[in-house]
Parts: sequence; structure tokens; C-alpha cells
Amino acid sequence: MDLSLSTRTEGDRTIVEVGGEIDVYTAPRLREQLVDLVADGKYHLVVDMERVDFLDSTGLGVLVGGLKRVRAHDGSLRLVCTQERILKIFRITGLTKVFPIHATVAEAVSATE
Amino acid sequence: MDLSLSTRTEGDRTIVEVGGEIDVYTAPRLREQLVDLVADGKYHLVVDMERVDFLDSTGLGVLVGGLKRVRAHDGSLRLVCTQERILKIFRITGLTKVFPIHATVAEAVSATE
Amino acid sequence: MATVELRFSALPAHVRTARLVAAAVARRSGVDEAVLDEVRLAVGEACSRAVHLHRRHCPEVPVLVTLVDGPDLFRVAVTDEAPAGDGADDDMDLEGLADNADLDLDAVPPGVGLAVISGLVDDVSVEPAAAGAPGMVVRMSWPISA
Amino acid sequence: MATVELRFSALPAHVRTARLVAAAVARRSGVDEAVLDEVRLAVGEACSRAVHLHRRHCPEVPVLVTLVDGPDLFRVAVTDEAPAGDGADDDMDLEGLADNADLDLDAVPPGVGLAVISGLVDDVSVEPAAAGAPGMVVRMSWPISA
Ligand SMILES: Nc1ncnc2c1ncn2[C@@H]1O[C@H](COP(=O)(O)OP(=O)(O)O)[C@@H](O)[C@H]1O
Ligand SMILES: Nc1ncnc2c1ncn2[C@@H]1O[C@H](COP(=O)(O)OP(=O)(O)O)[C@@H](O)[C@H]1O
Repeated sequence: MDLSLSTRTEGDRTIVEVGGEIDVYTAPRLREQLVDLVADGKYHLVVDMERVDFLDSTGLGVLVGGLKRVRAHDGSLRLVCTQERILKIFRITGLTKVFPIHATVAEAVSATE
Repeated sequence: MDLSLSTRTEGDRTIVEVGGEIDVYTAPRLREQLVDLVADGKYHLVVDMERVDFLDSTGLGVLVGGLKRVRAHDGSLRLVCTQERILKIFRITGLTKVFPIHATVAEAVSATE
Repeated sequence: MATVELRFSALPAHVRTARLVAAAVARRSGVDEAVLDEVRLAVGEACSRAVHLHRRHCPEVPVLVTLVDGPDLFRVAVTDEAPAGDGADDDMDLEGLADNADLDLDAVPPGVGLAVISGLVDDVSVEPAAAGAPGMVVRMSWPISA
Repeated sequence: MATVELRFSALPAHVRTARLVAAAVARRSGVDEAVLDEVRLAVGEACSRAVHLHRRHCPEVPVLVTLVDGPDLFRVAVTDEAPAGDGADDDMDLEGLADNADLDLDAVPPGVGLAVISGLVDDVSVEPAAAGAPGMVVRMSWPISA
């Protein structure tokens, strides 16, 4: 299954809804999306991963790249994910300590930390 | 997808409903089914192929084998199939002239010729 | 000219793997969705034929499938290493099949597989795999639309 | 001991093909359904790593994946032919990744792929592919339940 991407705004947050597979083949499209948003002045991103079926380390790399980009503008990148098999990948790689991970978009949007 | 098989009786006809893939890997199970029915004295078979997703030449061979078996007992083997991609395989191999092919089980069950 | 090569032991189960791979690579190469069914069926037939021959003549030798995502064509070659001339590919009178009492009841004459391929695929050839070596190669191709 | 061998040009798209084949063969071998996701992810990581290295060092050389349906284990080996010692597999401080300004923004250190594999697969090894030849082989195995 291919990657699907859609974005919407809530207040100062931009929600990126990702579906399908984020892998070595599709990750470049997610990167482009994140780069475009930051270039557009959107520095507070919420990446909704609830419809992601597959995530590999290339996808992790793009998310980490996104985090670095928004941080350069004092922004934030929050993830929404409750899928155990996806969470496992963040856990294995220690990235649960790098990304704030939320259970719902509403929670991520209202989070300030 | 794997092969599924179920049989039922209507009068002197035995209907074999086949689903999934009839290929080099699963065809032996269909053969067994047909052999068992004939051993059981069922000589008038209707093979319902409406739920078949895939049929290859091994499957054709098993159907032809079934036809030979029932003919040895003056029986019949009728097919039910309206799926164009399956019909095409019978057409390509000239087997539309060998098997009576019907549009519905009811039609096949009441056919006599 | 990306290439995928699949080599598998001569077992019926792997014919499914070959079909799956061929359809997946064909789809990605831009072969029309409507034609993918034909690709699966034709590649399956060529592999079934090769598996059948290998099991009879050289069960320990793997069957080779090559998929080439050419510039305009998606090309598949299925290569066996079975000795030629065992009559396996003889033309069959398919319509007479059901009446042919000599035949093993369920034997699919391997020629039927080639008949199906020829009926499905416009561009197909069957040739000796290599000069002096045993085996044949079934080559098929489909246009790439995307 | 049925074997399937897949060789593919070093392109990201083929990593998907490799995942698909590995999961299909694993399923048929009797690997537990619950584990198939891990097989797909781990094989994908190993192949991504190999594709990445080949593109850097030997883009024209194909990557090799071998699947062996052993008596008790389903075994996978992913073999690359890239010269060792380019630091690609260096251990990464993953948690520090986001703060590491030196790194190319989106570079996934290939070590992350190996970290994912090690986290997922109990039985895994990374060794030189062959004495004196370049390249490494990532070997993984899963129990066969059925
Ligand atoms: N090589 C395979 N191994 C396991 N399952 C397979 C394989 N090929 C197909 N299947 C199963 O059959 C279903 C249909 O697959 P499909 O892509 O249509 O290929 P095919 O019909 O040739 O098997 C899939 O959902 C898959 O689970
Ligand atoms: N090699 C491939 N080529 C084309 N499509 C693929 C391939 N692998 C997966 N897909 C597509 O992705 C969907 C999910 O496939 P799946 O078996 O989960 O494999 P994967 O997630 O590794 O791609 C399938 O429906 C298929 O259409």
C-alpha cells in the first residue's frame, strides 16, 4: 500500500495525517511534505500515524529530520500513535524519548509541555 | 488465497462449490474431492466456479480428470461460471467445447441434454 | 533497466511466490492493472511447467525467473534446466483431452500450460536456454503504460 | 529445505518486493502469523541497508536475499557486496540523533536499521559475507510453528 498524506490546521498547529507505508520507497514524499511545511512557516507539527501500516528506519529518519527542522525555529513535532507495532519501533530505537507521543490528535494539539 | 471446497446435493446432482485459487499447489485437493465423490457413487457433478479467483492449467487438468471419471459411469460434470477472466482460460484452451458451462447453479442442476 | 531475479526449488508452493513477485514488480513497473492478472497467470504457467520438468528430471536444480523492467517493456524469462525432447511440450489436442483414455486421468499435458500462455500473451517465445546446455527459456513481455 | 533466492538491483522499490517475498515464503513455511510483521520489517531493514550501501559503493551489483525453509527454522540471509569499514554500521546514539547538528538532517544512520533488527529478532548475526571478499551478510531466523 502506498503512502497517503493530508494536512490541516488547528490554531497554530498543523496536523499531518499519514496513511499507508512509510518506507525506503515512500519516505522521500513525507520528507518533502515536512520540508514544505517548515518553509511555509509551520513550525508546530502534529504527525498523525494512526493509519500508518508500516514504518521502517528510513521513515524514522525523516521524522527525526522533521524534528530538527522545526526545532531550528523553536517549533515542535508531536506524534499521534496508539498502534503497538508502530510504537514498538520507536521504543526499540529509543525514539520514545525524543518524540512526544500522544494517544489522540486532540491531546497532541492541546499539549504544550 | 487458499482453496475452499464445499459440497451439497440437489436431487441426483452434487454441487461442488469452489472458492479461491485452483493452481498447481491446491489442485490436488480438488482432485481428491472429485475422486471421493465418484467413489461415493456421485456421478452427476456441478462445479460452481463463481468464487474462484485464479485458475491455471493444473486446475483445468483436474477438471478434465473429473469429467473422465464421471463419464466412465455415464455421469456428467457441468461448470457454473460467469467470470470473464476464468471463462477466457477455458476458451483459450478449447475446453468450452468439452464442458457444459452454465450461468447459474439452478440452470446447471436442471440441465439434462 | 532494473532487474529482479528469483530462483526457487522446484516445488509447487513456490510457483505462487513467483506469481506474487511477478505481479508486484509488473505493477510497480507500470504494467496496466487490467493486465496484471494475465501476468500472474502466464508467469504461473511457465513456472508450473518448469517445476514439473525439474521434478521429473532434476529435482535438486532451482528454477530461474528473471524480471526486467525495461524502458518500454516489462520482460519475464522463466528458465528450466530439464533435458529437451521428453515430449512434455508436445502439442495437445485439447478438445480431445477428455476422451483420451490413454492419458493419466488428471495429467495436465504440460503443453496446455504453453497453450494458455500463447493464448494470453502477445509477445512470447520458447527457445533453448543456452547453446549446448539442457533447458528451455520461456520469454514473455508486456507493454509498460505509465 | 526448500530455498528461494531473490537478487535485485539496488533500488528502494525492490526492498518492497523483498519484504513481500519474505512474508509470503515465511507464511507458507509455517511462521506464526503474529510474527510475519516482524519478518517484513526486519527483512526490509536489512535490504534497505544493503541497497543504501550498494548505491554508495557498487550501484550496478544486485543485492541477494536467501530464504530457507529449514526443518525447524525459517532462515533469511541478506548479503551485500559493499566494502566494509565505511562506518555505515557504526553504533548510533539514537536518542541524541535529533540534537546532532552534524548529521545530514534526514540521514538515517544505517546503524538504525541494524538496531531495529536487533530489537525485533532474537536470532540475528552480522558477519563478513565471505573471507577475502567485500560485503556483509545479515542472518536472521524465526521458529516455524506449524
Ligand atoms: N506466495 C504467496 N505466499 C503466501 N500467500 C500468498 C502468496 N501468493 C499469494 N498469496 C495469498 O493469496 C492472496 C492473493 O494473492 P495474489 O497477490 O492475488 O497472488 P496469487 O493469487 O498469485 O496467490 C494474498 O492475500 C496472499 O495472502
Ligand atoms: N512489491 C510490491 N509491489 C507492489 N505492491 C506491493 C508490493 N509490496 C506490497 N505492495 C502493496 O502493498 C500492499 C500491502 O502489501 P503487504 O503484503 O503488506 O507488503 P508490504 O507492506 O511489504 O508492501 C499490497 O496490497 C500490495 O499491493
